[in-house]
Amino acid sequence: MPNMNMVEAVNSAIDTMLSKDEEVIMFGEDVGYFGGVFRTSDGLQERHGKHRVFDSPLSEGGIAATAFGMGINGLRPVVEIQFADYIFPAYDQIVNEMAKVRHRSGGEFWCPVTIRTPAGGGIRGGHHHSQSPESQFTHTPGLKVVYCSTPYNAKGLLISAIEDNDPVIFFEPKRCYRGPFYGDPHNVPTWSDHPEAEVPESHYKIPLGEARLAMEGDRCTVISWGAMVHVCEQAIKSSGVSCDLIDLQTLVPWDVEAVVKSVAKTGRCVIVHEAPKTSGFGAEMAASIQERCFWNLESPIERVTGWDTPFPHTTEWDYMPGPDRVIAAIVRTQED
Amino acid sequence: MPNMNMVEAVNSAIDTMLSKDEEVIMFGEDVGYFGGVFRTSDGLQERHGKHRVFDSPLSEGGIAATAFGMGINGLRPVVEIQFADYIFPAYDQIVNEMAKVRHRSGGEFWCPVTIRTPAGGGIRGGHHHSQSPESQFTHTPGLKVVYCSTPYNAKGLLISAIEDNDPVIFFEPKRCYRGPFYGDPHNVPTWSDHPEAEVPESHYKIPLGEARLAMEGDRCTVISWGAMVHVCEQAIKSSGVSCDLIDLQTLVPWDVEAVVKSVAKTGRCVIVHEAPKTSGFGAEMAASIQERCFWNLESPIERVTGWDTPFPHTTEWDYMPGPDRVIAAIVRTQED
Amino acid sequence: MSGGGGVDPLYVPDAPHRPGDEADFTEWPWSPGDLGRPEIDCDASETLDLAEGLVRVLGDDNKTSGDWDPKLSPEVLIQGLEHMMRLRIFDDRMMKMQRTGKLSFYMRSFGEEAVAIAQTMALEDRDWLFPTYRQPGAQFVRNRDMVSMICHCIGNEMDNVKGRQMPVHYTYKEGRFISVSSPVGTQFSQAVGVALASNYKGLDEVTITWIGDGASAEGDYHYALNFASIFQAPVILNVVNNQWAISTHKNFASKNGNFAVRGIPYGIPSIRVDGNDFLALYSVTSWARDRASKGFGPTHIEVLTYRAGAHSSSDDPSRYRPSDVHNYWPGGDPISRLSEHLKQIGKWSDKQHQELSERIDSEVMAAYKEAVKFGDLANGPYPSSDAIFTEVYEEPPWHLMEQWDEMKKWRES
Amino acid sequence: MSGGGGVDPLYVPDAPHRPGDEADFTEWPWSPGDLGRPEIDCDASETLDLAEGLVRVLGDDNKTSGDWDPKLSPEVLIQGLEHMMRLRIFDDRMMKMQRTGKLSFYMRSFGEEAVAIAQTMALEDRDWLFPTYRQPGAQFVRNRDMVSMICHCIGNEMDNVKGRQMPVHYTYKEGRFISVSSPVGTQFSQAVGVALASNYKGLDEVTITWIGDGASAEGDYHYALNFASIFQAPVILNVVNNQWAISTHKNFASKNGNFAVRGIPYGIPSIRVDGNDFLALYSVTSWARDRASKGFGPTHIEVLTYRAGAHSSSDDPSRYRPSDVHNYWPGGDPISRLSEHLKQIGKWSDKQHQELSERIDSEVMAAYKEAVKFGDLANGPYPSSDAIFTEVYEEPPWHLMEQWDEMKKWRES
Ligand SMILES: Cc1ncc(C[n+]2csc(CCOP(=O)(O)OP(=O)(O)O)c2C)c(N)n1
Ligand SMILES: Cc1ncc(C[n+]2csc(CCOP(=O)(O)OP(=O)(O)O)c2C)c(N)n1
Ligand SMILES: [Mg+2]
Ligand SMILES: [Mg+2]
Repeated sequence: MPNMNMVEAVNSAIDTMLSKDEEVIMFGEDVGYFGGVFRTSDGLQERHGKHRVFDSPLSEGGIAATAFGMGINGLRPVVEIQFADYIFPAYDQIVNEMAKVRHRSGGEFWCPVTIRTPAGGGIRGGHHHSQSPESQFTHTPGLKVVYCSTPYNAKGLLISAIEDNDPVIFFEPKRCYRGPFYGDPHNVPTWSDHPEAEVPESHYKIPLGEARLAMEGDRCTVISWGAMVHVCEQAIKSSGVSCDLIDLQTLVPWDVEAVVKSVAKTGRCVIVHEAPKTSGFGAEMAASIQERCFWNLESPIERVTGWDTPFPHTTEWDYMPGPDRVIAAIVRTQED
Repeated sequence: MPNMNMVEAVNSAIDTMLSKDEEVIMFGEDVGYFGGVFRTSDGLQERHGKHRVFDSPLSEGGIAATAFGMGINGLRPVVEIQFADYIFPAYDQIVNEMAKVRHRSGGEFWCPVTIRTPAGGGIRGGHHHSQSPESQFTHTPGLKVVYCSTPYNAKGLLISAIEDNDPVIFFEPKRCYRGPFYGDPHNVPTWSDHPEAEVPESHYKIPLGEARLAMEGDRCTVISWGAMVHVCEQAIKSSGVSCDLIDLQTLVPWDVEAVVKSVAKTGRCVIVHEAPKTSGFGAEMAASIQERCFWNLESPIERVTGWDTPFPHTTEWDYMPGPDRVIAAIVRTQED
Repeated sequence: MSGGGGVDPLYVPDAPHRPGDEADFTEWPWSPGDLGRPEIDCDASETLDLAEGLVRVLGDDNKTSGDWDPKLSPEVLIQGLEHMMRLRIFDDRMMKMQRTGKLSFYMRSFGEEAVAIAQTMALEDRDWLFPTYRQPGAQFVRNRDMVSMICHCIGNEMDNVKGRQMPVHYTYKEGRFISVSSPVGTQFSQAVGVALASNYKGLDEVTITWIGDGASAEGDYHYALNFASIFQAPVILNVVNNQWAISTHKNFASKNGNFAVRGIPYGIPSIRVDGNDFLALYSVTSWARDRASKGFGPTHIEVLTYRAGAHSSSDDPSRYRPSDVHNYWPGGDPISRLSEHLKQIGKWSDKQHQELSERIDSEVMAAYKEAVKFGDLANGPYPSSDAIFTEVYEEPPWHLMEQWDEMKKWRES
Repeated sequence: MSGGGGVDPLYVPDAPHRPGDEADFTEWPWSPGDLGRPEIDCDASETLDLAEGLVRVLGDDNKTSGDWDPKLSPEVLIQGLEHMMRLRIFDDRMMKMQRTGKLSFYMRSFGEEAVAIAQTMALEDRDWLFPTYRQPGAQFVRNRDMVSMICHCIGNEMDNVKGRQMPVHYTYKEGRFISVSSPVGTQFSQAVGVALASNYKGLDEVTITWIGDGASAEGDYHYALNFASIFQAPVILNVVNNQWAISTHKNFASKNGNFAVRGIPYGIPSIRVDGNDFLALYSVTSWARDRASKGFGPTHIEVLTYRAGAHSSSDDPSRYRPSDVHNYWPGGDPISRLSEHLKQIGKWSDKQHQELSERIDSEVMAAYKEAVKFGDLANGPYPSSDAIFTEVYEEPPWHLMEQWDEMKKWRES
């Protein structure tokens, strides 16, 4: 099986779907001739034609609206928002329109659009190239929300998203495009030799709504998504505490079975995400887990998250949650 | 002291501030000549002049952007978004711009804008005139988020919001404009004779960040905001359980002291809001409370919320949380 | 040119007339003469006179004239007249239902009946309609059953939207009439995507959409013109300038009062048409359809009309404009104008008009009676609240299933 | 007119030249002759020739001509030349710093140096500048100290943005240069608010703002033109059409390649100006300032120029356009053109140019050396990470205080 980094895996997923299904079409800023600022659509225009993979005007609202219209008229558009920070001009089209059209039309129209967007920090992007706005989409019924973490799940989840008949917001942790991120900015590994970078060339799916058990243990459940999954892996290894590591993969709908089963077993839980703490998706996870596993819990559910501030540029490593903070949280859950 | 309904109280707050401070200016769709579709600015243009209270083009994004520019250049704009459902075209200007300008400019520029908007259901508005999108603003550092519930706190909080030097999103529960809402659509009281409808004509403030203890008890803490505060009051009375009822008033920053003190006392907690459950602000409250009061909790924190679906039209009473659901949640917290 | 002479405190426009004033429409762009009908492959710049002027076919003498005369048969005209009369009578009935609490809210098309009806009649049945709440009349053209329309407005058991949206938020896929959404403007940019999908599939289908003068200030208006022109979408983009956005006059939407010309710098041929002139509307729309269908891309149309009634059943326009103002609109009334024309050419009479009116009235009444059998808002029955949970997603995920169960428990208690 | 002849699969434009092609600028709007300079209280419609044509003062013979000649003194021209040269030398130094890891990222103004410099020189010091990342040169005009600019780009201890934003996101309130934000377009509509606030306060202050050809597709562009025209804001709205938005050619931003004309239907006088002609830029901007200051409202300007360099230090334009393309730009280079003009009028020599260049070079070098004393990105020191928590709000609320304490604990561990 070929080894792919996450950029290649994303590219391969779109390529696979463009080949398989004529209804699939891709557009966004700089994705056509150039192949995307992160190269995720490199070569796709040449391979599939200018009418299937093309550049769009610099307008996220227009991109979302156009995708909406194509979606309700039988296509399956995959659009790119160049940075997740720039998805907000499209927010109305996403939360008021895409999310509700199936319901509002009594099922007459639906919108099988996939919105892909690179998210998260760690590339010195400052406050407008580092945000991780997933939770701002999880509150809107009608949307599915996915956050990949490895080349393997990037491709499998993206194919599922494209084939899904509901709108899916698909976050890609840009910090992990070229390698996993273990929290040390000075040690930058690539994906080569990583088992999760063995990616089939062909079509395969990872079902939306299913979590991935990335590590198994019995003293604590660590739940994360995106780049932080690797930070958690690192932290668990260093902590010496035996932990389940749940890579949530899909945030809406999230895998309640996997989570409840694990917390029922471990009685302890740490949730880790990059986005600010207040009303991050960790809040929903913690609230739900205490509802469902209250009598199993031996200690408070911990959240390790970005601060409730904009994302900084120079001092981003004081912002991004690192293994030390995760270790400390795991240890705290063991104390009581 | 005069008795005012919530429309009059909001009007009085803006009127007071227009009189007090020349830097205050108000605009929005239909707010000028006509006085607003809910009449909250009735008479204000005539009283203060067309250049201080005026209609704007039908463009929420443009309204927010214009307010931003006025705000950083020394004015204190109060703008109205006609329905909270229509705030999303302005979302980028609010979360990427207003929220971050003080920080991104090293304190050189700031944005003392107040965005008022009628929110919530109960007026047969269907899915685009009923949403309560407060939690979608609570995740963004730099914004303050307020939700009033009575004429008295509407005026006092609104004056604080206008005088605040940070951007404030100010939600008004439209269902309560003309009377409190106890959950029974067939019994529609007005504000007259209600103690919280005694509103001073003059200037007064309710500090942002402070909750209101609406009822006092010792067996359970019920936390709510907006229209649901009255539903909770009704529910508590009917439940026969002695409860603290905390009207949060400000969601960001929320009153941690009041909440922790109460839950530490009661050991039980129910959070009630109209917005959908997943990633509603109830999630943040539950997550934070279990972090801070874990050892006090005698039972899981309950959330009573709108469903994770769009807001319906004909069957809205099967959507809106009513006293029965709150009572059942209170009772459940007492069981264990 | 206003302004001048130093710094004034913030300039704010006003409406030309307010309650108590006399209505005044001097700025109405009286057609200076007949305007030419360009080739369908014309450049945007060749349409400047059409955008600055006003395409009319029906003159004040009720006669047709000029290149734009679509030369429709009397049968087609009578059909159009009938649809418009039906819409007006239907609207009046619905308002009565609203006033008696049988439905929650209503929005009439009063004074604007010609817009969607003439324009839809000028299209093919396979063309897509992406309307606002002010174009329900298109459904009559596409043969939608009135009973089902009324059931939607009530939100009863037979509502195909299942009580989820407010009245007038129709959807009718069979007639290619796409679901109306409350946030104004969103459909305008979406329609470009609909059109491009038809194009991508190689189908000869055109999409038509409408936006209000007020809503043209939303970003979606700009997105639509931009994307449509860049990708040459087969789309007809109409700005329905009915002078008002609730209480806000179009002076807050356009400094110079002309919406049509905005299309030209985008490279989109643009036309202003008398929105109360059935024939002109039909003709301009046919032209635009032909153009789109032959691969020449979008057309931008300003439909100049007047919102004769209130914005909605919640609105009281006498608070912000003279109450009789619409009687002074130089474009007159679309129904009278078409019927006068038909009389003029000897194909219609007061008696026929009266009879048709009565026939429609009893049809509407019958439909109304049929519809309320399935429930009205005051008395029910209502659609099952199970509809809250269905079709949020293709399949309800676990958390919706859980909440659905909980809802059922409460419903049954 | 493209298109035609039936349904093609989705039309997508392209750039006029790609790597390997020969550059081709035949569509450049050669000024057909001198264009008139209208009165400042003119109507938008009177500016159509200015919007469709191209205002130039400096001809290909390096001589000035026409009504738009601002007749600036040689001192002012030399001042402008110096600012432009400083910007180019500064940019080159910063790129070197970026390549050696001393700063994280950089964006040059290469080829566009005249834009912000000439335009800002044409304004009063009390006027507000609301730029994008492509107008840092305005700061030289407002006397900003280079050391503080470099410290910002490094994001070191002396960065007045405290390491919070990426390089080139300057803010300089003393010079009324408003904080640059990454989301493109947002400043354009905000600037209208800034201008209206000045107006409201009765101050004779004008606001100028810029947006890219690419970013003009955002909703903010439409909001800006609409609000500015409706409320007659004293604002100068510039679209800097440098032909590219990263790899996306302006053919994806405008069908007919003209941005200037878009202002006219909004009722805003609109002008296209040669963005590499210092004198024309100065002149057009003075005219617009005069107009705004006298209460006649906004002006819309297309600045026609070419992004000679890469989009940013992360970009490699040879992947999407011929590498030498900018040498073929008919507008030439703004610095050469002004210096050739000065030579032409006998006020400048190669020797002076050389000397000035060397002086600036050493000034920049000195500033650079001074700036890195406060830290560079590779080696620190960095601003305190306490700056993460300050100025999020006027006062940090309790939850920020708590997290700040926690952060400190980690920082010290
Ligand atoms: C995004 C959004 N903002 C505000 C509203 C509230 N609203 C409903 S209709 C309307 C006026 C629309 O005016 P116009 O676009 O001219 O259409 P008309 O009603 O005249 O047909 C407003 C402000 C809305 N529905 N959507
Ligand atoms: C809202 C938003 N979307 C996307 C981007 C990413 N981006 C940064 S610059 C740029 C191109 C801008 O092109 P243009 O407006 O022509 O300005 P120029 O760089 O040519 O000066 C893009 C797409 C962004 N910063 N903001
Ligand atoms: Mg209107
Ligand atoms: Mg550009």
